[in-house]
Amino acid sequence: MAVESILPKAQGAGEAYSGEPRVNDWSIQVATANGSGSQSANLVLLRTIFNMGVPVGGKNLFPSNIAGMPTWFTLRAHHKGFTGRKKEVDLLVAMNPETFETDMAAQAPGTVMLYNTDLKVPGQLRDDLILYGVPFTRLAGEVSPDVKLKKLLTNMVYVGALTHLLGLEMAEVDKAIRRQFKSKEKAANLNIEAVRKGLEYAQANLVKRDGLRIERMNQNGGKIIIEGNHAAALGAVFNGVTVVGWYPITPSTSLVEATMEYLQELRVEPDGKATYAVVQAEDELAAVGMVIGAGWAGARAMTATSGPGISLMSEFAGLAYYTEVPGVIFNVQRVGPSTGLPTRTAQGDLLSTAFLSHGDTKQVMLFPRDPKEAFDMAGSAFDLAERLQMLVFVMMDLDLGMNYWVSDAFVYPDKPLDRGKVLSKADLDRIGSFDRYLDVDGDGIPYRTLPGNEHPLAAYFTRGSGHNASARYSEKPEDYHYIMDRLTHKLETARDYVPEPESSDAGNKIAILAYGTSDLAMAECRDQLRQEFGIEADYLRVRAYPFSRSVHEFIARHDRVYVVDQNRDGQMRQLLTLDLPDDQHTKLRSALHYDGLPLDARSITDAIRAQEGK
Amino acid sequence: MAVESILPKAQGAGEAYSGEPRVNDWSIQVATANGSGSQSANLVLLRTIFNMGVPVGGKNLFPSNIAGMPTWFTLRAHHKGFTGRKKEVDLLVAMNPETFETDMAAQAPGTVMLYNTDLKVPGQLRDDLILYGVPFTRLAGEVSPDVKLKKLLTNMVYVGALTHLLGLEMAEVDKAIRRQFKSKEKAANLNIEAVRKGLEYAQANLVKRDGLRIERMNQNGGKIIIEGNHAAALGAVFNGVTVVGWYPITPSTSLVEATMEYLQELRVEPDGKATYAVVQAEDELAAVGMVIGAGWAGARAMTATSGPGISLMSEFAGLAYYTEVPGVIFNVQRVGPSTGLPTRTAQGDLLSTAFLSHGDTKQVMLFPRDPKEAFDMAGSAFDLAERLQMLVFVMMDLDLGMNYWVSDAFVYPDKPLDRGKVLSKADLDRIGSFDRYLDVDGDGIPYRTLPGNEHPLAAYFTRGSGHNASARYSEKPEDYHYIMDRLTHKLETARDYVPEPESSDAGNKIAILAYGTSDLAMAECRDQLRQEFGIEADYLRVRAYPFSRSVHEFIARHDRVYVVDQNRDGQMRQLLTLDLPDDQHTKLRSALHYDGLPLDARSITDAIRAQEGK
Amino acid sequence: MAVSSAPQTTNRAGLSKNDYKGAPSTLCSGCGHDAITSQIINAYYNLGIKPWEVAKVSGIGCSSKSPTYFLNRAHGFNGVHGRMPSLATGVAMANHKLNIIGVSGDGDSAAIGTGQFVHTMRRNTPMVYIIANNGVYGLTKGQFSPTADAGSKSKGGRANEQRPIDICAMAIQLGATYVARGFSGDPKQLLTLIEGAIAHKGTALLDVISPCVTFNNHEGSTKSYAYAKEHEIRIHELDLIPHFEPIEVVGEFEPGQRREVRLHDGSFLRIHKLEREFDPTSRSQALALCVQAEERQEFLTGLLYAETDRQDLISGLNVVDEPLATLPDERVRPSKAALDKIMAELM
Amino acid sequence: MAVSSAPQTTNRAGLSKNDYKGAPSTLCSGCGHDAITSQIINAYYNLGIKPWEVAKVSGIGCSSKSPTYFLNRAHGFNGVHGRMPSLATGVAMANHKLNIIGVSGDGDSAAIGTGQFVHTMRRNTPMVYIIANNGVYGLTKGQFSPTADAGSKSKGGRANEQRPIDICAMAIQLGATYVARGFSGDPKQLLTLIEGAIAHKGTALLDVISPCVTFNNHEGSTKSYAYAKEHEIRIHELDLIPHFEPIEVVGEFEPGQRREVRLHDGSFLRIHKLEREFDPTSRSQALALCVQAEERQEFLTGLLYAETDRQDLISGLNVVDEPLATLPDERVRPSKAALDKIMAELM
Ligand SMILES: Cc1ncc(C[n+]2csc(CCOP(=O)(O)OP(=O)(O)O)c2C)c(N)n1
Ligand SMILES: Cc1ncc(C[n+]2csc(CCOP(=O)(O)OP(=O)(O)O)c2C)c(N)n1
Ligand code: SF4
Ligand code: SF4
Ligand SMILES: [Mg+2]
Ligand SMILES: [Mg+2]
Repeated sequence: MAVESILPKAQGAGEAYSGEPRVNDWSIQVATANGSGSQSANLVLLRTIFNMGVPVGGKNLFPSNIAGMPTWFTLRAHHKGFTGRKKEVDLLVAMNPETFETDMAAQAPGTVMLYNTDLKVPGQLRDDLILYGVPFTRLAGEVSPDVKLKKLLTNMVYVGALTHLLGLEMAEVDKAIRRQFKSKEKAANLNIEAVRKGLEYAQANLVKRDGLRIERMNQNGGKIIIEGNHAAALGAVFNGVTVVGWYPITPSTSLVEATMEYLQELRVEPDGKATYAVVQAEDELAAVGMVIGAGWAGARAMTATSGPGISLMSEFAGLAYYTEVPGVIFNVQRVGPSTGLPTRTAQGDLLSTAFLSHGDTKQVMLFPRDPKEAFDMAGSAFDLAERLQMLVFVMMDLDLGMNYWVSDAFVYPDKPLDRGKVLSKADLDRIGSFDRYLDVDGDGIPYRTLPGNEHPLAAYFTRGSGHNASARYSEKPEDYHYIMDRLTHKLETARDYVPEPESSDAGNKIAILAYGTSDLAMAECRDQLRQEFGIEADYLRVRAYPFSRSVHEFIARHDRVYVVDQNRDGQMRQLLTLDLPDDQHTKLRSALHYDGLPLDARSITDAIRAQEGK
Repeated sequence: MAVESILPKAQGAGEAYSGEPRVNDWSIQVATANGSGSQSANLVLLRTIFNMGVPVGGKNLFPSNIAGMPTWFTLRAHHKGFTGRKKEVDLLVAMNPETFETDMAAQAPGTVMLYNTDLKVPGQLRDDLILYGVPFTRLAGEVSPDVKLKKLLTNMVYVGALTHLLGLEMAEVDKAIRRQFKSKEKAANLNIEAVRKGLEYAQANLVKRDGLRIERMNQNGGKIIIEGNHAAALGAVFNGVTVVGWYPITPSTSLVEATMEYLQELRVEPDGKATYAVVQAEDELAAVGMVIGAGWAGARAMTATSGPGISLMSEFAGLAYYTEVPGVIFNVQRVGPSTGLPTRTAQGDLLSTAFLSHGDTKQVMLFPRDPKEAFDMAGSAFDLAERLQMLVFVMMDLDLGMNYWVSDAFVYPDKPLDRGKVLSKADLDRIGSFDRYLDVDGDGIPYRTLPGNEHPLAAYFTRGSGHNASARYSEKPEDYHYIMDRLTHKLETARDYVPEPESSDAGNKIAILAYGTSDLAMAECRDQLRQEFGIEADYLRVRAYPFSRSVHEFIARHDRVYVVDQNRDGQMRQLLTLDLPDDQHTKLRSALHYDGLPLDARSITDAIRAQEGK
Repeated sequence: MAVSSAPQTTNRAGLSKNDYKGAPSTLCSGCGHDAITSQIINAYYNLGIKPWEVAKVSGIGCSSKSPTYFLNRAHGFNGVHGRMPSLATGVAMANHKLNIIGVSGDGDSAAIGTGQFVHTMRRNTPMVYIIANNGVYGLTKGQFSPTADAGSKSKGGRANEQRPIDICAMAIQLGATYVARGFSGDPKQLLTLIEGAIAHKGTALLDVISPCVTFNNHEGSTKSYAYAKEHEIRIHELDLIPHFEPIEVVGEFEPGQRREVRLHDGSFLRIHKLEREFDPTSRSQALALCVQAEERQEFLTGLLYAETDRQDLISGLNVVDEPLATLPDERVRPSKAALDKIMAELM
Repeated sequence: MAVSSAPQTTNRAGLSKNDYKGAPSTLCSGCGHDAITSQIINAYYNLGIKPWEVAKVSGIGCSSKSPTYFLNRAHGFNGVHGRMPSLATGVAMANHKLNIIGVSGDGDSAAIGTGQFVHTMRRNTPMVYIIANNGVYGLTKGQFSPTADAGSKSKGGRANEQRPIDICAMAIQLGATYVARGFSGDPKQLLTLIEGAIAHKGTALLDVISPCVTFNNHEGSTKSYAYAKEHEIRIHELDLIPHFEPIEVVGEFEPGQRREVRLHDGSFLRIHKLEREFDPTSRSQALALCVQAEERQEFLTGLLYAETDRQDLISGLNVVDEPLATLPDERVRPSKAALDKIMAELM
């Protein structure tokens, strides 16, 4: 039957469901077009489930395009907290005529499909799906005849239908909408009306023929909903960032834009003056140049970018390494190589960032897994950068940066900012000598002074060319060796300063090692391995490069370690291979996922069980 | 005794030498200031020894500066062909007052020192050296009173003194000078006169008190003297380069400048029109952009640069990888990180080049060891680039590029140029279909067409964003996988196309693995290990990355493989670690040298014997 | 060719309009860039240039997506952000028989691409260089670009504080040899300007004000459609007389009110003077006009500058007539004797 | 301060000339860059600026080495090729109390650094920006730079084919607020121009013709010492009256033959007009003068343009009075209550 011909009556018809209900364990996919305003409806859905205390996660899959192209929103609710992406869709909301057929075709038999009967789509509806048709467009039109408004409201109508089908609490939907539209009461009322339309239509016409249901839980106390980019922005603002140089690039743009908003809100003094300076640069080379110039002059400076920007920063990154200038670079990774898939997620820049720049350069990286950690690590990044006098790359990804995450609320950082080894005039008076690049403390980290320091010993000359411990130009082999070996030593010291890994080690032979957003799927993955294949695996989450010594120790305790990488080449595994003692290498296996979609547990479970011969 | 006070009489005084002569086994170091014109004298010296059939090598150690700073020229003659740099100086020619004291202080007792008694240098002469003083400046003044000319001729006077001391054939010196000054007969005569002055003075005043001597051999038949950069330039010109985009940077500048000269000489048609186009770009980003644009349009295009330029090319290098566009990039490596030591040599860009650009990018590299191979590999690079549709990086270094090398003469390349898989209109007529990124042949390498092809199927759209096998824009996971996995496959195929390693395998347990210019010191190093420590080591010279399968096989046959790297981090060892089966990793050891000077055998011998416990 | 003949179904190359089209646009509906695309299609069609003799090049941005939407039968290369000019230069060097058209944005060319833009103007690389100028970064959702006017408002209501870059003034200053400003809402003039650009040999720079209907089309923006429509001042009226069309005698203009600029392929642009006394072959007049326009905040369109006797980059390189890319081996590999001679000299 | 008082051993900061010196130069003897260095030393000394309140920044090139040779007591940063302006911008953002001086070359700023140069001019970043312009890449041994005049000969005798970039014209066009051209062989004027640049608030761009005696000082070069010496035309005579010196009454000029440009620190530049009627506060006059000079191949020196009322980048950012770099924790970390409030809103 062609969709065009479906009668309202037929849409909810059939036997009412009589099996076991599937409570708080399902995934929804909403197919729309981008620019159609479905984001609000999806957020209301997410917020409603969140407010009902059920663990939930939502992810946008959107095109690199401004308007009119297909977009999907996937939502996962799970009582055990497995809120990562799930490959299988339990409930499809089909709103986009362009992708209607392929969306429908992609589903497993028995999937629930809620669709818009007002769509003009040729072709047959599958009869092995559980179908619910609703005239979304018409219902939205009943709320407002305005064409533009109607388009937006159409999305709210499906929230109404879902409210009925899943058993969402209308009071929570109501609250979520009011929150979403904040001060705009009229808009909120219209949207609520649209939801009601959908709800009432569904109540009247749809016989519930599936088991998907929500039940209130109490899992979200003390939690917030936030995008990772906003979290990182808050982290920077609460940890003393003063200088931002940047150039827009998806998916990092919103990190800087949020930083600017928070700065304006939180960092303007009573006289209206700002404790920060932000400049939109002409490109990434200039952006990182500003960061390095500011870091050299003593400021906490940052930029945010993605792969192409990182590549462009390569020359400057080598300058910072060799001249030992601090700075923080948020790399919100997207799919490469080259422009790649700018609106898809990956962890593909580890190798190129670790070795960013020619000639024996090495860089420091942090790997936040969720908004809370993005907030915390933004702080650690500034501390580390100033402590180590290096650039610190915070390796976010699009999934973390641009999706809404349910996260633990952030804890106020009350440790003082670590401004590193900076000598004031008074210090110099006391010490009586200063050699910018000398290892005084035996940790490979020298002391520095800031421009403006009037002590006669303070001024030194910084150069990316060869220099000796006193910062004088030198091409002497022994001077070169001294600086280079001290830099190696500094990176060894860094192992003690970077965030320790998190692990759960029950003494199993097998372990999984993951980092960043992959973590979200790991509990579920380990659960699947245990439940379905009897494989008990320990777990370690790497949080920084260079690796803490405990990463080595963890691997040493295991026989086989599956390294989860969201890239083609197993880049974390490669970095581990280069870092571990040679006799540990045979332990490492790769479990890869690299198609641009957020990681799902099943992919990793499959990769591991196959290698375990199950 | 202060140098100022030395009397001519004292300079050659003492007992005549009566021990065994040291024939054709010594190193000379000439200390001058750059911009002082000593280069001609040094070349005459080199050429004279070469013409006497004795294996010889010369290396310049010069500052990153235009004039006035200390420069050293080291020359090594060795009957067994060990012409790499030697740490110990046998004969020092001290012409630079600025470094006189440190140069003198650095020598082992018993070293011969020929010095300019006209220098105004405070301090004492060492009495444990074999001293020969000659009033070089005064003697030069006798040839020409012109101040500027005198300065230049001073250098020729020491050639004269050395002619006496070493027993060079004056007829060969004469020939070498005439060749050096080509058409400028007057200049040649003046220089010959200066040499004679030095010779006669030495004959009259210097009693030979050392054993260093030259004896005619017959080792240089069929050999030439040339800088590696000129060799690579010739390779490009004889292998069909048509487009050059470049930006000057030491030590790559002379590669392009030589290319331009040879092109002008060899590639202008009778009507005066050129079969090439060279543009000096505004920076390295533009230079590589021109190469990629030209490669895309079907030309053999190249650029040459060094570390900082490579870093700047990073973004574009990823574009070429993902869009599969050919091009050749000569990376004449210098010491990094950052600006580093721009006039010193290193092999420090392997890791950053292999992983140049973000997001799972990989690049192809070739490692020429000497001018002959620079010539040959320039050709292979173009063939490979077009065959693989990739950038190919020819990893030269400053030592190879800017020093004069004695090299086998180049062999005319008579294989036709391999222009790769390009489909003409006729091909398309025949085949009837064209998918730009489809793996038709199962080797991972697709076919391409060139702009201008009028066949209706020919045109396609090239983009650095996601695309499918038909070159259409796509964000689909399966399309992304297809292209990325095919690219991996292509790199596997590349193993069969790249130059095979060279090895000498006598079934020993221990082996040395080196690449590029390190090769020059390896015969001597193996000789030292054998003679002095009884260590017999096989040898493999890697010539390309990705590695040929025979590299794996060679390593598999050995117990311990010492990887020689001219960088701090053992970058070749790291690349091997990432490529070899895990159980082979424990075999690899590093033997490192990274102080900016050309590799000497002793450093590696020491590194190996220490690790072998000897 | 604004002075065009009766409707026809094929052009002088025997091709139909369809042969000049591209894939359907995926830009926002109403985007100015699509209007430019249409005139590019018309221009190549009108001039009867074979699409496969064209190479399309672009950077990154909404504007840079355009080449997908025209001339399907031409090879296209959508490169990296801001680096279209170097790709175009490489293409020109490799195959100077190709007609090169580059499409870029104000962010692509006046921010990250400034260096390549500047040096391409200087070199006079033979190409049509179109900048679809909307004063914002469209693809990254509406940040000010360097061409945003001082005081122009963002969608969020913030005023731009920076002085704008005047792309045309820069191009003229730097040595571009055909510099014009168009408006995507003025298709007739735009078509003529593009036709002239194609007929010109050297860098033909077209700064086309092309409103971003999604992020920069609001009240307070000086790059909105409404603002541009209201403020556009054509400095003259233009016709292109293509080299293959007999010159018609037109008598309706006062003497002295008309002049012609002869282009390289034999076509010429006929300029009907309007209000201002202005000679587009004078570099200093053109620059003065730009300064004045900036001071008076005027939006001028038309041909600002044309210099038809300056050598372009490729002519200066004096290359052989055939494309370098596909010369046969024997023309790009010197003889064995040549190598032997060099070897002998080095022995 | 060309109109200077009797010789003195310390300046008003109580420092001697020695306190303004740097390490001995390692440039070729006679290099124009060293002559610029001397006048930089003199200027800071004369104005009595404390050297530790200065930050020196540069790119890569012979010219970019200069900061080592002056103001030893100032911190210096010799960055990467062409990127001095972004480092300088970062320094200005971090600590706006510093007096920033950037030294660059024509290759550094007009080739690889074009983008950063252009956008720094636009932003009016407060700094003195000196380009030691010799028409070649000195450090890489004499290739033409983009400022080499068309037709100027290389040491090897090859003529440059490219149109030159006029750094001053570009800077004026782009919005720099103090633009002057000097000549390293005209130390008196150069000193005044540098002093004026230091006193100016905003980007003060100085294009100083500075012959490369090793690679571009031959017959046929238009950047040789002899050529510049012979062809220099001072568009006016200049004096700087520093803010701390009482204005002397000078009566020797005809009325109308003199004008003053008041600078931000209260100093002013007194301009004695020479041949041309020219107002350096008019952007269009300044541009016209540049075009004319290019057409006539004139080498003009002097203050080409000054705009003293435009807001600089840092003023536009409205930052607190103290340097951002060293604000105490409590001023750069909002309160716990602020975070709690945000968390509550997100719950
Ligand atoms: C190196 C790099 N930096 C940033 C980006 C992100 N980016 C894509 S398009 C764009 C700006 C486009 O603006 P414009 O050229 O004006 O084009 P428009 O979209 O306005 O037509 C930016 C910053 C990128 N793709 N690459
Ligand atoms: C990225 C990069 N490319 C190229 C170089 C090589 N390089 C060093 S200085 C220089 C040009 C300097 O010219 P200019 O700025 O005019 O200074 P000058 O030496 O003439 O004073 C170049 C190309 C470099 N150091 N870094
Ligand atoms: S965002 Fe703006 S520039 Fe981009 S397609 Fe839409 S309207 Fe055009
Ligand atoms: S090479 Fe030229 S620019 Fe460089 S120091 Fe020497 S004279 Fe000066
Ligand atoms: Mg734009
Ligand atoms: Mg220069």
